[in-house]
Parts: sequence; C-alpha cells; structure tokens
Amino acid sequence: MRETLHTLLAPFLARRIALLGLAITLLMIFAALFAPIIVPYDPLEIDSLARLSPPTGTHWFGTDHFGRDTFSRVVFGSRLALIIGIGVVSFALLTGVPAGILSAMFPRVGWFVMRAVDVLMAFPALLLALGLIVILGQGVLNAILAIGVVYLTTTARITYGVTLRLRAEVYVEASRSLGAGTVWLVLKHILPNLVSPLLVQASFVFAFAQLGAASLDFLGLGAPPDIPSWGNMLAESRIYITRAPWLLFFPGLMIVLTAFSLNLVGDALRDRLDPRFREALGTPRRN
Amino acid sequence: MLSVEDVTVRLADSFNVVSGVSMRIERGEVVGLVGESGCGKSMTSLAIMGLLPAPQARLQAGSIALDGKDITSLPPYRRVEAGCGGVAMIFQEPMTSLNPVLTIGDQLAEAIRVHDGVSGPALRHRAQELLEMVRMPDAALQLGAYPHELSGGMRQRVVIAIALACRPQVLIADEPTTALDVTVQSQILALIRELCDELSMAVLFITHDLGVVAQLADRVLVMYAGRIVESAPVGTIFREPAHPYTRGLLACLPNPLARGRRLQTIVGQAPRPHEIGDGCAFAARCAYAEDACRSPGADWRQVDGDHGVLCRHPQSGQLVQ
Amino acid sequence: EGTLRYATIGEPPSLDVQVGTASLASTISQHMFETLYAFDAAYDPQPMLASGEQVEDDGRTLVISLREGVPFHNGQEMTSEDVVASLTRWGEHGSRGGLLMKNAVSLEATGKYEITLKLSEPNGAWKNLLAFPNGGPVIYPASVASAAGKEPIALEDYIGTGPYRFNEWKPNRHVELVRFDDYAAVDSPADGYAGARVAELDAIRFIPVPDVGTRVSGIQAGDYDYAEFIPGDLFETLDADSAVTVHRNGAPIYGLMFMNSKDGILKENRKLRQAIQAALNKEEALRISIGPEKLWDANGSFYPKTSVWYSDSGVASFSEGDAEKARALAEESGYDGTPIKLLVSTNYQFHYDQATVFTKQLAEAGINVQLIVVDWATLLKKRAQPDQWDIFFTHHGSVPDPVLITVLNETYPGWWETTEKEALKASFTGTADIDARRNAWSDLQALIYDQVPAVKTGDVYSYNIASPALKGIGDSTVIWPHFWGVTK
Amino acid sequence: MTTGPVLTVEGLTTSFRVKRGGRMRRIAAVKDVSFTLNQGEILGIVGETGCGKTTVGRSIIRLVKPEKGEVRFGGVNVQALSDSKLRPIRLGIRMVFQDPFASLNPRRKVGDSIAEAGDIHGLFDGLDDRARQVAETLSAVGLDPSFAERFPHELSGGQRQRVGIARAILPSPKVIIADEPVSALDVSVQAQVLNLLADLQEKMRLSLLFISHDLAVVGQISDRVAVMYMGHILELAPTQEIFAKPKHPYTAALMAAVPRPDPAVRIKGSTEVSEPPSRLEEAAGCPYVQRCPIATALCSKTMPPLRVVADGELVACHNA
Amino acid sequence: MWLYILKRLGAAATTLAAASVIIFIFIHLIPGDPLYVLLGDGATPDQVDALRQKLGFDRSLAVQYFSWLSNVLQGDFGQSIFFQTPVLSVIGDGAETSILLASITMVWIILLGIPVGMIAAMRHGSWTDQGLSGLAMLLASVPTFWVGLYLILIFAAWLGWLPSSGYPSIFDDGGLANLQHLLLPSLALAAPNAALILRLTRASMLDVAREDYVRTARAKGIRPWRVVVRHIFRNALLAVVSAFGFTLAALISEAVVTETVFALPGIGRLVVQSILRRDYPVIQGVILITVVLYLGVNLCVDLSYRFLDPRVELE
Ligand SMILES: Nc1ncnc2c1ncn2[C@@H]1O[C@H](COP(=O)(O)OP(=O)(O)OP(=O)(O)O)[C@@H](O)[C@H]1O
Ligand SMILES: Nc1ncnc2c1ncn2[C@@H]1O[C@H](COP(=O)(O)OP(=O)(O)OP(=O)(O)O)[C@@H](O)[C@H]1O
Ligand SMILES: [Mg+2]
Ligand SMILES: [Mg+2]
Repeated sequence: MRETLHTLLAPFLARRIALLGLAITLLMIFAALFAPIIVPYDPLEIDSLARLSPPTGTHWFGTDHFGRDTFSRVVFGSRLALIIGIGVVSFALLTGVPAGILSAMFPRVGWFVMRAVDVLMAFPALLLALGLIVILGQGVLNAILAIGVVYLTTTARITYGVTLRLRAEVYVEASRSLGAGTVWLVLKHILPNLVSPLLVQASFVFAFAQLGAASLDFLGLGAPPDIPSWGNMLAESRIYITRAPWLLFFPGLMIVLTAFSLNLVGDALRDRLDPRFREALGTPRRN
Repeated sequence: MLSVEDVTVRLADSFNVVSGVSMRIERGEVVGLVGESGCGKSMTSLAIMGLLPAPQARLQAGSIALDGKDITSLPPYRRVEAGCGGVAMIFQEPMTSLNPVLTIGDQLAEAIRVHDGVSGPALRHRAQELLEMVRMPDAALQLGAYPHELSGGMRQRVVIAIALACRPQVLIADEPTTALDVTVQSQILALIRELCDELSMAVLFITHDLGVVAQLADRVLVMYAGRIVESAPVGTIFREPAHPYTRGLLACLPNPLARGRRLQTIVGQAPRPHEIGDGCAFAARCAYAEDACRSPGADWRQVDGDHGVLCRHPQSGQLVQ
Repeated sequence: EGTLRYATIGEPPSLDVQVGTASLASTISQHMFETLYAFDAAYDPQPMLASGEQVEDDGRTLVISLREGVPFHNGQEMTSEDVVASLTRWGEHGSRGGLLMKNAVSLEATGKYEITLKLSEPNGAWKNLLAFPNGGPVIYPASVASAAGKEPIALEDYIGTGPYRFNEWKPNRHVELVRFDDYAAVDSPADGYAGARVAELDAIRFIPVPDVGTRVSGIQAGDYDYAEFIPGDLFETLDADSAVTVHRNGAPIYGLMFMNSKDGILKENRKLRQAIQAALNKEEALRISIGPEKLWDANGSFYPKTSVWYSDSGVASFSEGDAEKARALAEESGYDGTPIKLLVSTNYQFHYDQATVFTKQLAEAGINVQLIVVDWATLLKKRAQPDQWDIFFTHHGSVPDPVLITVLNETYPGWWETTEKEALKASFTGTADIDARRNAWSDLQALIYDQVPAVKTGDVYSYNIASPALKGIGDSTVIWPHFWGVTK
Repeated sequence: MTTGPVLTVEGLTTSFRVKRGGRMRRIAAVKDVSFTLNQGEILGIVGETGCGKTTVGRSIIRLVKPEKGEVRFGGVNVQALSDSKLRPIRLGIRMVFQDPFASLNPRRKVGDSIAEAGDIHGLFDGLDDRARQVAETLSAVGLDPSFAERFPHELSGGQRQRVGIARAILPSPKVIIADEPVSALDVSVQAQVLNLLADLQEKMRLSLLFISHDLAVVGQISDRVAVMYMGHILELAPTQEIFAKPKHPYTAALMAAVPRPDPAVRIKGSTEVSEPPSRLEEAAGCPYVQRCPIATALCSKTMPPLRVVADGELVACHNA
Repeated sequence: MWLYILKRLGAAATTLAAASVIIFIFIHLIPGDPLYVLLGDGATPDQVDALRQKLGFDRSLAVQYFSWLSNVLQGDFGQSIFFQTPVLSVIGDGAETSILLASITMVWIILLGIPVGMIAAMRHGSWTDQGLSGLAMLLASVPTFWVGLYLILIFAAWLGWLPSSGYPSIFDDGGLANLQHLLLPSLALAAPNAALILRLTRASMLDVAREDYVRTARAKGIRPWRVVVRHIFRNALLAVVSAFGFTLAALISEAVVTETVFALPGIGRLVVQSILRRDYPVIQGVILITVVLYLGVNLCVDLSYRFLDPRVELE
C-alpha cells in the first residue's frame, strides 16, 4: 500500500512544478467538495443593490450584474468543472477503451470500429460537440456527452495503438502459449498495462474537457446558464469586459489553472510512467 | 598512443560506474576490453570520446592523453581533429548508428569534409575510396543508398568507414559485432585486424565475447564492476589467468568438443553499480575470498612482466577445462 | 461623404420587410424602401410617397394621391400600378397586411397617380398601418411585387424609392447600401421619419459583430461608426467616454411573458395568472437586467406618457411584488406546486436576466418555475407547440397603433381569445374616431391586467453608440436608427 | 535413454505476409521442415538470425498458423485442432522465451506469472495449493520461494530467466521449446541456466527443443543438432558427428566462423562480403548456392531433400 | 506512389460518404425550424408551409439526402435558406478570412513553436528550458476566447494599436493593410497551438538526441550546432510534421470561437451562426468541406513523410 502510494507520488516528488499541479488539482477537488462551507454567499443569491461591485473586502472577487458574489460562484464553479471532468473522462474511457481493445484484439471488427473513429475524427471537434449539443439540447449531461464523444475518439485510438503494441509483447505471447484466451489476456495483461497510458490520457482529457466545456458555455450552448460554471460566468460577463474586467478574470483564471494543473499532472505521469508512449499521447488537444 | 589514467565516471544518482580505470594502447596494437554486461565498458569508451551522456553521467576524475597530449577537457569534435591525431569510435548497433534519413554518401562526406576539408568530386572520390577500404561491394553505387537498404554487416562497414574518414590514430570499437551473425562477424573482425595493420592504428576493442577477444586482441583487459581486474597479453589470459573472476569466466564457457552435461559456474550475479561496496566487488562470488577482501585496499599487482591483476590472492597455474 | 460602418448584432434575415418583421431588416431597408406615409417625430403619419388623401364613405373609401416623378432605383417612375401591386401583395402575404386588407373590398388604380381602397368596415388605424414600415406596405415596382408573391423577394429585386439603394450582400461580411443619386425627396424639412431624406454618405455598411464587447471596443478603436444593442450597464461609462457618443432610443421596447391559453396549467386558470402577476417586482428585474435608471421605466402602460395611447387603467397590478397576495391567489387557484414551464432564450440577455429574477420572486411566493433555456430558433419552434410551455418570454417593439400589439392577435402563440376581448377589440378598430379608439384601448389594457394573457415587464430604452465624428443623427424618438441627414 | 518420438514435425511450412515495396508479399520463414523429437531428448536447432528458428517453435504450438505440414504430439495432429481443443495441448508443450526482460509482464508478480498456466486451466486446489506449488517450482529452479512476491524489475537477468523456466514447468509438460533461453545472459549466468535446464530435463524426463544461434551452447547441451538456413534444415545429426565432421558445406562454414576462446587457433577470416540473399526472392534451388564452394548447376535448380547419409545423420545437399 | 494516393483517395471517399450521411442525419435531428428564423416572429403558418414546400423540406429525409448528394457531386451545394444565395458562394465569402487567418496563425505557430522548442531542447534541464516549457504548458491551457477578449481590451481598446475586430477584405480599400485586423485573432489562435508544437519539437528533439546515430555524428567530429541542425532537427521534424494535420483540425475548431469573438467574417463564425439559424445547407456544406480539408491535409502530411523519411513505404 505504502509502496503503491509512493509509486503514485514519485513522478510529482521528482518535479517541483508537477507538485504544484497536483496541489492545485487537490485544492480544486477540495473546493468542489466543500463549496457550501467555504463560500460566504449563496452563489445564486441575487442582490440588485450590489451589482457589479469590484473586488472588495466583502466581495473578494466582486459581484456580477445580478449582484451575485463572484468568489462564491467561482468556488461553486469548481463543482461543475469536476463533474464535467470526471464525466467526460469516464465517458471517454468507458466507451473508448472497450472500442480500442476490441478493435485491436479482433482486427476484422477493429477495421470497422477504427474507420468509424476516423470518420468522427474528421469532424472538427468543437463543431461535433456543438452539433451534438444542439441536437440533444442544452444540459450538463449533454455537454459531457458531446465533449465525451470528441475524446472517445482519441481514447479509442490510443487504446487501440497501445493494445496492438501490448498484443505483440512477448509476455502476452507467452501467456497465449500457455493456453490463455482473449478474455484472460485482456483482463490479466492488456488492461493492467493500459492503466498508466490511460491515466495519462485521462488527465489530459480532464484538462481539455475544461476548455471544451468553457467554449461551449461561451457560445451559450453548454451548461444551462442558471448553473454557476466558469464558462457561463465568462459568457455572461463578457459584455462587461471594459466596465468590470475582473468579472472575466477570475473564472478565466480558474479554467486556466485547472487545465494547467491537470496538464502538469499528466505530463509528469507520462514522463514517469510511460516515456514510451510519449508520441501516442503527444497531441491530445482537440477543441 | 592512447593513455588513460584513473578515469572515474559517476552517475547522477551518485554511483561510480567506472572507477579508476587506467590503460595504455600502443600504435598497431589491438587491446581487448572484456567484461559482463553493465560492467562499465561502454562508459569507459564514451569517457575517452568525451561523449558521456550528460547530465546522467560525468567524468568524475582522471585524465586522457593522446600522443602525450592531454585531451581530457576537449569537446568531442576537437578530439577527432586530424591535427591532434584523433580518436574515432564505432558503435555496437549497426542498425541504429546511422541516420536513417541521410544517404550513406552524405554521412561519409560529412566526416570527410570535417577532416580533409575537400569538396566536390574529390569528396566523392574519397568517400568511394573509404567504402572500398572496408570492402564494400559496388562502393560507388552504395553511396546513394539509405541505411535501411543495407544489411547489418554492410551497415557496420559503413560505420567503420565513417570512423576511418577521421583518419584516426586510435579506433575504439564498442562491441561492433555483437548484433551480427558469426559468419559476418568473422568478416568484420578480419577487416578490423587488417585495417589496424595497414593504418597502424591503436585499437581498443570492447566485447563481452571471450572468443572474439581470443581471435583478435593482442592484449586483454578484463573489467568487472567498473574496475579493470586483470591485464595481460592474450595468450596469458587464456592460458594462465590470475584473477579468480577471469578463471571462472573461462571455465564456464560451453565447449561442444569436450561435451559434458554440466558446466562450471560462478555463483551469483555481477553486482549492479549501487550494490558495489568498498571492498572487492567480486568477493561475494569468489571461492577464495576472505574477510580482508571485503574491506577496501586491494592494490594492483604485477604478476609478471606485463601481466597485472587487482586481487589479494591471484591464482596461478594453467587453467584446465 | 464616406462610408458609414454600422456594427449590427447579427446578420439580418431577408430585407423584404413586407413579409419579415426583424428590426434589423427594418433598420436597413427603410433606407431603400419607402411607404406611402411616414411618422414624424410625434408619431403622426405624414405623406411620404403619397401626396394627399381623401376619406369618403365614413372612412370606408380611401383615395390616396401619389407624388409624381418619384423614380425607382431601376430608373422607372413610381405609379399607381406599383402601389396597387405592392399593397395587394402586402395584404395577402405581408405579416401585418391582414390588419388592414382583410376588410378590403377593392383596391384600384384610379389614375396614374391615384389609388382607391374600399373597405367593408372603417379602420381607424389605416394611416398608421400604411406608415409603419416594419412588416409594412413598402412600395416595390409592380413587376417585383407580383412576381414575388408569397416568397421573399430576391436580392436582385431589392428595388425601392429610398435615398439609398442596395449594392451588395456578402453573407457574414456585410450588407452595403449606396447613395441613390436620383432620389426624389419630399419637399418638407426632415421630421422623424418624415420629411426630406438627404443622403450625405456615399454608402452605409451593416457589419455583423455578434460579440458586444467587440462592438464597443470597435467603436472606441474607430473600427465602426455606429453600433447597436449595447448593454445598459455600459451606459454611464460610455456616456462619459469622449471617444463615443451615446444615442438613447426614445421609443421603448418592453419584455412580454405570454401565458398559454390553449394548453397546460395556465389555461383558463385566471387566478393563477393573477398570482403570478402579483408576485412580480418588475423594478428589481429591470434594475438588474438593464442597470442605469435612465434606461428603464417601470411603466405599466403599454405606451409611454408622451404617447397619445398612454393610459393608466389596470396598471396598479403592474408591479406589486406582493408574495403574500400571490400566495393567497395561488392557493385560491388550486395550484399544487406543479412546476410552471417558462420558455426563455439566452439570445437576448435581458430576457434571460429578467426571467431569472422572476423565477426567484415567484419561488418566494411558493410558485415553482422551471426555466427552459433554449436558443432563439428553438424557442420559435417550441412556442408554436402548446404542450411545450406555460409561459414564454419575448419582447415587443414600439408600435404606433395598439392594433399592432401581438397580445391582441389570436393567432399569436398564447392564443388569447375571450368574448370580452373580442367585443372590445371590435369597438377599438371599428371606428376612425380617435377618442373612441383611445377609450376602447384603455379598456383593453385594463382587460389585459385582469385576464393576464401576457405580462408586460416594463419599458426598456435601448441605446446605440456612435463615433463622435458622426454628425446629424436624428432625435431620439425613433425606433430604427436612420442615416439620411447624417454626415461623417 | 531416449525412446520413441513425442513430437513429430513433418513438412512444416510457415510464411508471413509483409508489406514491401508497396505490395503485400509472402516471406516463407520456414520451409518444409521435418524432424522428430524423442522422449527425453534434447534437440538443438542452430542457425543465423532470421533463418526461421523461432518460427519453427511458434508454429509447433500454433502461435502462428503454418501454411502446410503436420505437428503430431501424443498421437494428435496439433495443426488440425480447433482453438478450444488446442488449449490442453498447450499445457503439454511449453515455451521458454529468449528475452527474460520482455517475457514477463512487468505488472504481475513473479508468483502470478509462474502460476498462470495453472490459473488458466483451473488446476489449483485453492490458494494454499497454488502457493505451495509455486514455492516448490521456485525451489526447483533454484530460487527462494519469497521471489513469488517480487516484481520482475526487482530481478536480475538470470533470475528472470529462471522464472521463465519455472513458468514452463508448472504443471510439468512433456516438451519444452526453449527459444534462445540464454542468449541475453552473460556467460557466467548462462552456464547456470544451461545447467538448470539440463538438470530439469533429466529429472523430469522432459523432451527439449533447444533453439540458439550459438553453436557452442547448442553443442554443449544437445543430443542432436539441426542446422537451419533460410527456413530449411540443411543438416541434422548427433552432436558429436556434426561438430567433428560437418557434412554440409554451410555447417562447415558456420563451424569455422565461430570464434574459439583460444588465441592459439586463430581463424583466417575473409574480409569479403558474403551474406545470405534476400528472403523476398524465391529461388527454386538450394538457398546456399551463392555462397557454396562446391555448388553445381543442379544446386541452383532443385532444392536437395534432407536425406540420410549415415546412421542418424541427415543432410540436404546434392554433393555431400 | 500513385497507387498509394489512389488508395488513400478511395479510403477518403468512404470516410466522406459515411461523414456525409452522419452530417445529414445529425443536422436534421437538430430541433428548431429555419423557416421561422427566416420569416421572423410574425410569420403565419401558411407562409411557413409555402416556403417549406418550395425548399423541399416536406420530402422524406432519404429523398432529401440523395437529392442533396447528387447535387453535391455535381458541385452544387444548394441554396442557403437564410441568405437565399448558393451555399458555395456563402462559404466562398468566408473562405478568404478563414484561409488567411489559418495561414497567418500557421506562420506564428511555426515561427514561434519550432525555434523556441529547439532552444528549450538544446538547453535541456536549464532554467530557460523549464521556463519555456512551463509557459508553453500554461498557454496550452488557456481558452483562446479568453485570451482574445483580453487582447482586444488591451491592444485595441486601451492602447489603440490594432483594430479590435472585423476584417475588411484585402481586395477592398486598405488592401494588404487590412491584414492587421487578423493580427490579434491569429495570435490568440496561435498561442495554444504554438505551445503544442513547441512542446512537441522539444520532446522529439530530446528523443532524437538520445539516438545512436546522433552519437555517431558527434563522434565524427561534427560541430555541435551542425549536429543539431542536420541530424537532430531533421529527424525531430518528422514527429512535428505529423502534428500539423492535427493542428489544422484544432485550428478549424478553435476558429469557431475566435471568429465569433473577433467578429471575423469567416467560416467558423458562419457555421455557428448557421447552426443557430438552422441553415442546414450551409452547415452541411461547411462541415463537408472541412472534412475534405482534414482528409486532404492528412494525406499531404503522409506524403510529405515520404520525402522527409526514406524509410517510409507508402502502403
Ligand atoms: N545513460 C545512462 N544513465 C544512467 N546509467 C547508465 C546510463 N548508461 C549506462 N548506465 C549504467 O552504467 C553502467 C555501465 O554501463 P555500460 O553501458 O558502460 O556497460 P557495458 O559494460 O557497456 O555493458 P553492455 O555490455 O551491456 O554494453 C550500467 O550499470 C548501466 O546501467
Ligand atoms: N511476425 C512476423 N511478421 C513478418 N515476418 C516475420 C515475422 N516473424 C518472423 N518473420 C520473418 O521470418 C523470418 C524468420 O524469423 P525467425 O524469428 O523465425 O528467425 P530466427 O531464426 O528466430 O531469428 P533470430 O535469431 O533473430 O531470433 C525472418 O526473415 C523474419 O523477418
Ligand atoms: Mg556497452
Ligand atoms: Mg528467434
């Protein structure tokens, strides 16, 4: 147990900047979990007398045009960020990984699956997400689905590539020579070895999902506007950029910090866990 | 010709992988450096070339001199310069030692231009000449070939030709035949021997194959865990090895002609760099080891005129197989 | 001199204003197309393409004489034939044509420069209807009008009599009008939309700039000369900014929340509607959604005080913000807490902002609102399906005659149709006597506050911004900014 | 000591489809290979890189599907079996792989790797039985039972190869195919592993197909040796015979090229290039014809069959 | 080679066909009605039905698809519902902006990403390297629209150095000077992508620097900078080139938001507006063309591989 913990932490201990990433990530999770305790105001509380207040002692990050406290909203926004991140990652993994493994283990089926992935990849990612949102309707779940589909493709590709490579590994062949069937190979050899590349992929997807969600929110097609999300805060307050620039600053900063810290985490994990997969994971941004 | 004094190479995580290695190689002489995988052979050679992989490894101590001239602190491109009488090196992997996107001719020409300063037809002519020197068939044609179009043996010849383009006085060959088939290996070994005589170079030939050493070397250095443990003319090493390790090594070679089912063995494994203590690194596997061996202080002793050994109780007598 | 660059909120739909009612289309096309009458600054219709009229037969026969020598952009002179064709098409396919023409008995050219319209009933609003360009009877050449029929007029047929003519429409890039040099202006000084229209600029370019921040900084940086749809909260800052001039619109627009009279929980539940009305504090919503007090007015009347149509009947119920009363009314209505579906779009920020505030206020009165936030295109589609919503949010522009207010239209989503309303409406349109009509309208307004087919959310005075270099932008009572008489 | 054959290979031909020069081509990696492996015998296969040694081994246990030929094990033709029927066979013929680093899953404990065959086939009687058998096997290959809990990266090369062997003998097989089991090891460790294999073979009465490119190693351990070249077996004879009197010119050349660890007998090698021809070009005749000093016109026309030239000695040469 | 191109084109055609079906189905699943948008708030059902019939939207989906497909194959992408002009001309108008924007952005990406990546790699482990890599990571995490808004605020509104938005064609008055309108948006768009290329350049340079042949080159006595340029960089470029296809796809996506923020009359904004307006023919056209573009660029990238790397056999 201690050993596992150590292996998990090792990449971060080795690099101070990665430690920073980990710290920010943990802070965000903390903020998301304990948002109601942390915040001084109800993030939805409208106060027509305290509109557009600049950052002050009472409103640390100022207030928006509803007079809602930006700090409280930013903190609550981390909840949605977390939900979007976890949702997109889970969706991408739950669909992309089986698709990738299936394709690699059964080349005939795989040909079709990978062509389908190719077709999806050929669509500009944001347009794909936009289209899906417009079809499915606005909503957090739909935003997760729409962005998830985008990363389903990259996840499937990576899984496919890694599985193909693993399938050719001598130890997999060795297992086959002992009479192992496909299910055994996948469960005992492929999946455990997929964990670290997928962990890396997951942290990048988490990071880029934030940007994707923010873009959707910004175009008015992401989370419903009554949910405090960073993207929505940007979208709602962008008209105040000259009048109240801080309104855009803090939510934007949070998006950057979240994506940045998860990128750092992913980077550190990759360098440490899977230097071999560097290339496969080199270009995960699709938004 | 080449003299190496007390070279110590230290890894970033602060283990010595090469500790206090010294050697001298004379013109026209082939010195074999043998040792098991990971004992520090390549690190020694890279230290001589000034190509230690920074930042993981660095030269901790020692000096390297060429023809009496200290080259310890020169960058690699100065070490190979014709003016100071260069060192050149050929590497283990013929498959990866050549740039895949440049033609053989280009890669040769690069080296020639540095050392001869010629260009145009003279350059091409010299390149062809070098390829012919390594007995490359259809040399003129092969100039335009890409590395992947050649077989392993041919690529190794190209690598040798590139090394020769530097007109080296010292040639370091780091396991140049390990990746090749025996029939091809014997061709390359013969080639190196011939070139050494023809150009009267000093050759440091690194290998883990005792057979190859026996075939090629004039003198042999045996390396174990970062140290030279024995040095002697080739005949002596194989007939009357003094170090228990050398003796063990020779004893466990398979021999189909004297075929018995069981081989002699050396118990255990060579230590990894971080496992090496202060005492004799071989003590744990040595039948003759005593407590003193586990404490520091074994000195180099000359068994014979040119036969030295790093051991408290060198063995004598002919080795029987 | 020069080209005026107008930063619009988006791309206009078809500029065929007889059919379309989008305000951007009106803004642009009023430079190209003209109507028989035009409003002056006091919203009195004055002759434009017409030169005079005779009303006979108790208002059932209208004889309108036309100005002579008015050329179309294609060089032809406008004659009664063109007017008849245009009015006919408008009557059949124009979005507001039915209001006048459904009672038409005949429409004839009774001379080269005279037309005669015979109605089965008098229509007190006729001149207003003929003067209102939005969805109104602009005059096209007869060939264009009759060829188009019910389809929108094609780009190459954008031929009118206005001071600017259509030059090009580069989708996504701009719509450009250029000066029409042969323009025949009315022989009277400019006054509101009426009077002489003098084209000083060489061209006007309408450039879509959907992002409002960009529109503002574009004016500040001198990339545009005029920009529309500027949020209220920037008003004070921009007013103080010497690099920008602000032009407050004198004609307010107002938010409207329509109640579903055809289906759902609000159908025939007048008490619940009143409960909703009672719960709302419109002042708070206006303050939050608009900001500066100069830009809004918590006015319950459908017309501002300056208008002849102003009336205060019923307005006591306008903005009570009385949660207790609302709760009591809701209880009386048998309301059981079922969520009320409020359909709103984010394309118009103040719709969404006000809906958010109202949701909060209604919650305080124990009335649950479920916001359904969609984009405008979806809203338009959804609101036509009665089972999809209980309330939807839209807004209404200034109209010169109450007959144009959509609340009164039975076919408009909401589908308000009661006997009381029908009776009042008949007496409102059936006379040309202005006092009788004003009284009838006053009663209608009271009825609206009683039956609550829709809730007015208060007057909003939008404003536009311009570069200070722009001179001669007319007075502030106009609905759509126009650029004749403007120099750069 | 040896009795009847446990494994008979007949006319085994395996080819791969590869992309070369923009086209799919077939490379015949193994051509018409036949031999028998007797009970309790060690049969060595030598040959240079790429001559098809590994492919022979992989074809036998059907890790690749051969094009032609029969492999009979315990009276059944392995090649004709369905995948499910093949599984139990795979318990009887096991493989030890060349690379002790690559052949162990880095994320599985050594004990799990050793127990894998038993796990797959459900042979253990509960966890205790499993642990006991793993411990016994570890002891059998000379490792401490505590190694079961370690991960491969904590082991040295020699230790890993012992684990590789342990995995091949639990539960005990009839035949082990050892594919270059020592070529990644240093000489000092190589000797230990060779001894271990020989001991196990003797103790468990195994039959061993021992593949290596190192003549000395093969000669050291095998009872008989088969020499392969470009997919063909060119010579198959008892070890003594083949080292003392190689019959095929290729075998002779191979023997001559092996560097002896004896400075007294230095080979006079040629510096001229002579390497195997490309595998892509199919030739009808003997593959060695270009390099053969005694080739005749016939040699480039037909491939000589493997024929008996003396007791237990088979050679594929027209002129031997 | 030609065979290969043909094969790839065949594969691309299949992908396209599949994509076109998906596009078509997806688009018609979008709720909302373009006709109401076109005709406006006051349109009567009668008008709407008439227009629907005229535009052929009353036919079954399959019929619509095949008639659309056969028209597309003849080069006719149909009429924009909203603009009432041919889709191709609508797209063509946006293409100038988008192509120029993408080109300038690409120039930035190459100009910033590759040399800076090289510098970071050559100073591997130093503060310069760590700083540059950290900065790149940060830039890669920034939403383009956020950067864009602040760029406008600072450089256009406050400093007044550059135009804030819009883009008059270079064929209009102003000529090439109009390109300065694209400066800010291209920077906003380039930032994350240049960061990506920077990181990729750095990583692959470091990878290549570990290769044996680089050591051989050093051992030959070649000067360090020459080793970098001739041996390391050239091989590192292989990985970078393969990312260009990817980058272009990312650019198309991100342009959607950037063009909206900067009010650029490009294809990205066109498609968003068209989605909001439900202008099906335009959406279909744009997406189809971007898919073609994507496939084309990938083919080019693969072909360019052949010239950069002699080992590559085009399968
Ligand atoms: N780049 C490196 N970074 C860290 N340690 C290294 C590096 N290269 C080699 N080593 C370590 O240095 C030691 C000596 O390595 P070296 O390559 O000199 O061995 P060698 O004798 O050449 O072995 P081989 O026969 O396998 O080539 C080994 O323990 C190896 O693990
Ligand atoms: N999976 C494969 N796909 C394509 N060709 C293959 C494959 N496996 C082997 N080959 C080819 O088949 C031939 C024989 O290969 P094999 O691995 O059996 O040789 P080997 O004698 O074991 O060589 P080595 O000594 O290098 O292990 C070689 O030319 C090789 O390139
Ligand atoms: Mg080495
Ligand atoms: Mg093999």
